[in-house]
Amino acid sequence: MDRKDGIGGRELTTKDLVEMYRLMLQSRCFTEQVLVWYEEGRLPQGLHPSVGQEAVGVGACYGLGPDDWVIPSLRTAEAFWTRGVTMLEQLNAMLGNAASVSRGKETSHHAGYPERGILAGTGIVGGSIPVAVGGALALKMRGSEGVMVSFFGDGASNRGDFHEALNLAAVLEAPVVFVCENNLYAQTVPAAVGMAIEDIADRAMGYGMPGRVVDGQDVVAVYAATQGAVGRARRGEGPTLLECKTYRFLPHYPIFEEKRPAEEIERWRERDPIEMLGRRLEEEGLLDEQGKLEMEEAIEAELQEAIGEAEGMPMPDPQEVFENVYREPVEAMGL
Amino acid sequence: MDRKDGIGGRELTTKDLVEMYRLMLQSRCFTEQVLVWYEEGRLPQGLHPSVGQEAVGVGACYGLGPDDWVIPSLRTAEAFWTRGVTMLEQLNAMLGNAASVSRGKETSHHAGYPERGILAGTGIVGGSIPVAVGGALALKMRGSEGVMVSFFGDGASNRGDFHEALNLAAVLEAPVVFVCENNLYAQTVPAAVGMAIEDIADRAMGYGMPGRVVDGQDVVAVYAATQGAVGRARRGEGPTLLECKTYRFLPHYPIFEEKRPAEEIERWRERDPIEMLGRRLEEEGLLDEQGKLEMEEAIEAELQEAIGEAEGMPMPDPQEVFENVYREPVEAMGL
Amino acid sequence: MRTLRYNQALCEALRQEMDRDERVFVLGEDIARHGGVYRVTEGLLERFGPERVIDTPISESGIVGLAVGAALLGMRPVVEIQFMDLITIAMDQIVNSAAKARFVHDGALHAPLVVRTMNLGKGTVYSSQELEAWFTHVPGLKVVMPSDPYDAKGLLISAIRDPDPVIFIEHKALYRIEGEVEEEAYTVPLGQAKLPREGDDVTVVAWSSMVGVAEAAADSLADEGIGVEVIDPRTLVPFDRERVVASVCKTGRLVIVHQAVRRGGFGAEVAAAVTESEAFGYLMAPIRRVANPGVPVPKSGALHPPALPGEADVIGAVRDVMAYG
Amino acid sequence: MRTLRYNQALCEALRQEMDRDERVFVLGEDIARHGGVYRVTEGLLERFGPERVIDTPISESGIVGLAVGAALLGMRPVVEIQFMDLITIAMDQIVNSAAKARFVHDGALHAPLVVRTMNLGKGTVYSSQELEAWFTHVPGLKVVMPSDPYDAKGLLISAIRDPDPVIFIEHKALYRIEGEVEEEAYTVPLGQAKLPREGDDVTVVAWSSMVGVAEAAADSLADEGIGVEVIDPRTLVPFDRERVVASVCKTGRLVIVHQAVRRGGFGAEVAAAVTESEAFGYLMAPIRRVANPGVPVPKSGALHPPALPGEADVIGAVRDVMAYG
Ligand SMILES: Cc1ncc(C[n+]2csc(CCOP(=O)(O)OP(=O)(O)O)c2C)c(N)n1
Ligand SMILES: Cc1ncc(C[n+]2csc(CCOP(=O)(O)OP(=O)(O)O)c2C)c(N)n1
Ligand SMILES: [Mg+2]
Ligand SMILES: [Mg+2]
Repeated sequence: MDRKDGIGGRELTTKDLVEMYRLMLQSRCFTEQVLVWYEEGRLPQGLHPSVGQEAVGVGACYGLGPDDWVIPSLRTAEAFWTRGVTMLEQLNAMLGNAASVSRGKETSHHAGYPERGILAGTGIVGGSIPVAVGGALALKMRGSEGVMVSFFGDGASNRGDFHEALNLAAVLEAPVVFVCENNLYAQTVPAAVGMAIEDIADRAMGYGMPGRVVDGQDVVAVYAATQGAVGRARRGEGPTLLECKTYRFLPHYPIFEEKRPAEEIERWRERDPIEMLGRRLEEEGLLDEQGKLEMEEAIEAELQEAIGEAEGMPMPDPQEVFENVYREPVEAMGL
Repeated sequence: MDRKDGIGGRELTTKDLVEMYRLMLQSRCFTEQVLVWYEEGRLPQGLHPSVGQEAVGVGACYGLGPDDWVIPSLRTAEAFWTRGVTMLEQLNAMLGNAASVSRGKETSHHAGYPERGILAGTGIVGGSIPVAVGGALALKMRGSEGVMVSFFGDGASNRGDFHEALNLAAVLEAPVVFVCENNLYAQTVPAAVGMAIEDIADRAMGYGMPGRVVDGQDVVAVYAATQGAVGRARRGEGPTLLECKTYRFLPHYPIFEEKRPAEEIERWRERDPIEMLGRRLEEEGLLDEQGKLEMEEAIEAELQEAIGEAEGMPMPDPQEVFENVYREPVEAMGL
Repeated sequence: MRTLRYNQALCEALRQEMDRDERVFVLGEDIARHGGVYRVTEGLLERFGPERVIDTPISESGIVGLAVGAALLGMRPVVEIQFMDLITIAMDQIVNSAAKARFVHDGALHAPLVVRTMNLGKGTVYSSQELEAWFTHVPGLKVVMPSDPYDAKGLLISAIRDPDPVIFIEHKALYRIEGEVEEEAYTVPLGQAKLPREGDDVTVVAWSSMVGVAEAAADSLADEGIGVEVIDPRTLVPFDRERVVASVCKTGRLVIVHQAVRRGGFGAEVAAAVTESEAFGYLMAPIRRVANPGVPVPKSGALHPPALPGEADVIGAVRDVMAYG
Repeated sequence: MRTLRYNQALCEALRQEMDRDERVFVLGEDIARHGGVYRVTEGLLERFGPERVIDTPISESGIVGLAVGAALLGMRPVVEIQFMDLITIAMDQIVNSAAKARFVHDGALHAPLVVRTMNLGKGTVYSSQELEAWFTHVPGLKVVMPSDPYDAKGLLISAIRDPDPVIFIEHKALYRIEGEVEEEAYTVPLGQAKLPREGDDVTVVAWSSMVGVAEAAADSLADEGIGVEVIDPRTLVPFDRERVVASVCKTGRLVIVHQAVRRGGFGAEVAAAVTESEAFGYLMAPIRRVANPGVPVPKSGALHPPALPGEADVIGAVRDVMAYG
């Protein structure tokens, strides 16, 4: 049910709210633990922490169906969890072992899980926005009911590909929802240095599509806004740009020094999306302190088991690097 | 003197209006004659006729000073005339003779005349918009009062470079004026097929700069709007996007079949920029039929003389192709 | 067999593949209403409608990216990039989104798209660059360069049916040439060279618009008693290395001809591959490349002779390698 | 002389040139506040202020285009593109706006900009591509690839002072290596190779991060009694052809080493140029290339050995060419 103001989706049940809370919590636990393991040298790489931004990916993906597709940004870990990817799978991808979805060819944040409607994004910020439009067009051409959700950051919205993709989506009426995770920084460059506007949603007008500013810390608001846009897209009414205002509580990547104003970080930490939903669940008597603790313990248990299993996996055979460059083996190329 | 509404520039005198008329007329005569010569095989190439759009280039360049720079689009022949380039010079460029500004290396619509503040645009539609921003930034850094004017079409505004350039100009407060010649078509593709919006000026909002729709058939309106924007830029108030609504009366290039609706062409022909100014000049008693005729004759005479002179010029020495690839001769590159 | 022009042969390939497989669609600038600047998509809009024949805005990067997404989700897009110089805008989408899709998804997905583009040969400085070498350097891409109408049709059909991204490079100088073309749909396999001339003295490897130039040179040289074997690889990736190596083992002399700039051109790869191969021991003369000597292609025809390789250059190079030693 | 790390040497070059010439300015992503991901621009913001040290939005095409415009109107911009794979976005501006500016203006204007970028070697699939070959194929561009701190500083100063557009390619694997670097500003001329090892048996041409690998291989091979001459061309355009040809005339054997993909790599050009040269008559064995065998660089270290060339591969290739015939 979508209202005129772009708010949509079915009414969320208690179970839904608790599950959204769990997904965000899992994301937080996973990230924090991975960063420790990375520090300890137990993982060959870190990740781009989404701590603070969990509501965006969870809210936007919750309520998507099996025919829908997403392309996560480098930071949308939540898209994976919400689409059903397990922590074990992502740990396998980070370790690059033989059990990982790409058998070691690429890492977790560029992983694709086609059977769960996840396309891998490339490492080129903004580059997957036109790809998402093409995916949406294919869904439309094939007569699928599916919708594509494209995630990217504020920084990506300054790329030419953002412009070309949104314009193409509008003229082709592609069933795509653009979810901009505006966390106010592109690596170390403040959004205010990278653009002379406040709201990226304002760019939508230049393409002839609706643009909406969404509270990216409120998972229910993100859910409702995305569902509204998904509904429009499914009905053939074209694309929407959603700008989710959010903030990452940690630096861009572990090696980056924190230079953002402490008080800015503090201010945003007061709007921790997990705590915000947690408070509501508690107030409404849906999940108490004890319930949360048990949930966290369950996640931690799964995580510890997963790392053990992931580390126990064999590594891929080095010769596999020659597979899936082309359909044919590399030697068949002659040179 | 610039008014708040973006209308600016000094009051135009009779002499100015007559000169603007003459520049537009010269452009028309030149283009029509060149197309005939091209048909006859007398010129090795045609041009992208600006017939119908003359008010844009003339209005925008008229009133620019010696420190100002422009980058014409492939169709802004008027920028050359208004900045003082002669018909002989452009014919030399079209013939690729030894007297041409690039000694045969490139043709007229990609010609640069640095001493008259004209940078050559590349053949990549939209590619010179960021270059213009960089030029503007250089002017600012060097402490010049100069302003850069960047011309491009409606089609170019769908390129990623348009987006990146306008955004960069806004954040860097570069003294640049973007003049979009919206002639409703990109080659054969209607603007309405290429974008889902009516006014390209609306895109300005996404960058945090003013955007204005201008009557591109009214040379005085274009002059005033550009001067307003130039004034802003000169005062350090940053860039402006002007969208001049216009129309080309002829196909994109001689080889293209005319498939646009006849009645659309007819409708726009009623707003011929030369006739519009001509009527005003006549009504105000500034230039009569006789005066116009004499003007046209003078242009034709200059043109006929120019082609003779241009055709009499020697061709460049073929070995010159190795010059100005680098500062050093090509052989110095070793390979 | 009836004859068709190169552009008509391409158009027929598109039409027949679109008839056969409804996943195939075409998109690009001026390809629908106008039928393509070189008429390769003529009549397709009328036959297949605007959903499958799409005029796009000027957004080269965007439309290639879009085609990749559509290909990943089951379609078979054929994009037109109006000329090679414009592909410089779309390199990220080609190199990162298209070429690596199969690899990062470890084969669970792949990107069967075709990017059609054309080398114009002589245009302005900005429309004459021949950049095939770039694509050969990128694992994951196949590179096809037909030199006549028959191959144009058969290779385009192969490219469309190929499960990997293919850069399909046409040539303006070839659009009007005529040749025999079968009416039925047929494929010319990727990776098989052809030998339009056989000979024992010198191997000349040439592709695209240079094949005809090499043939003409071979014919002139035959009169001098020099037997030139002309090899047209037809596809640069995959490359029919065996055929070239075998020929050089026979002739002991190799001249490579392309219109692209010599430095860093694909001719260097051919020369290097031969030098690395068993043909090394048979080489009787230095390998020679006939190519653009390292300048932008100028607009003025007066400046063309040193910039653009022609028949005389090929003849000169063949004579040189014959005279060596 | 004091020692500096490669990235510090680069930083010093920028600082000294910005002190010397106020037309020089730097721009790129994360270069001002953060001092660059690899700290090459560290401290510049504090010294020169935000007008000359500019953090830009993520707009690779836009910022290179902007730098071209600024260069044409008298400035000396140094742009940073955070890693080579991203330059795929900026190819139009590099190839069309920058490389051809001098030509189309017939020298009345020129575009003295430097595009600094880095090959990362091993990152993800999307951050490990080494694409120097593309730029060598484009007339108008110079291509510089320093392999140690001394050259890094001297070549960057030369690049900044050079009147033509320069693609300046650093390497992640080199940023932390230390070496002696003069305190004063100095230039290392473009186009002059150096010979970190001399030897009579085999010539090994290697650049950037592969120079150290080649040196290590040479040292091991010396123990076997094989004299390897290692040549580091330092700049690919201009290229010190004479030095390489002279060496091959002496040794009769050539191995070329680069981390980029073999097919279409610049190694092919080196091989072809030598085969075309007077060195042809001296060649005693096929030329060998040690390079990526044609795969995207995978993320998992387990898959690296066949993908990334190393010392053992160089040693193997040298032994092969020694054993030939
Ligand atoms: C086109 C491109 N430029 C630069 C980079 C290097 N880089 C990686 S992440 C990043 C910042 C992205 O910012 P944003 O889009 O806001 O996403 P966020 O990291 O904030 O989630 C940059 C500059 C890149 N990967 N791609
Ligand atoms: C990036 C790019 N794509 C395509 C072309 C081929 N082309 C040349 S002019 C043109 C149309 C340009 O339309 P517009 O920007 O509206 O300018 P107009 O010709 O209408 O003045 C096209 C598609 C090109 N030169 N550059
Ligand atoms: Mg961000
Ligand atoms: Mg137009």
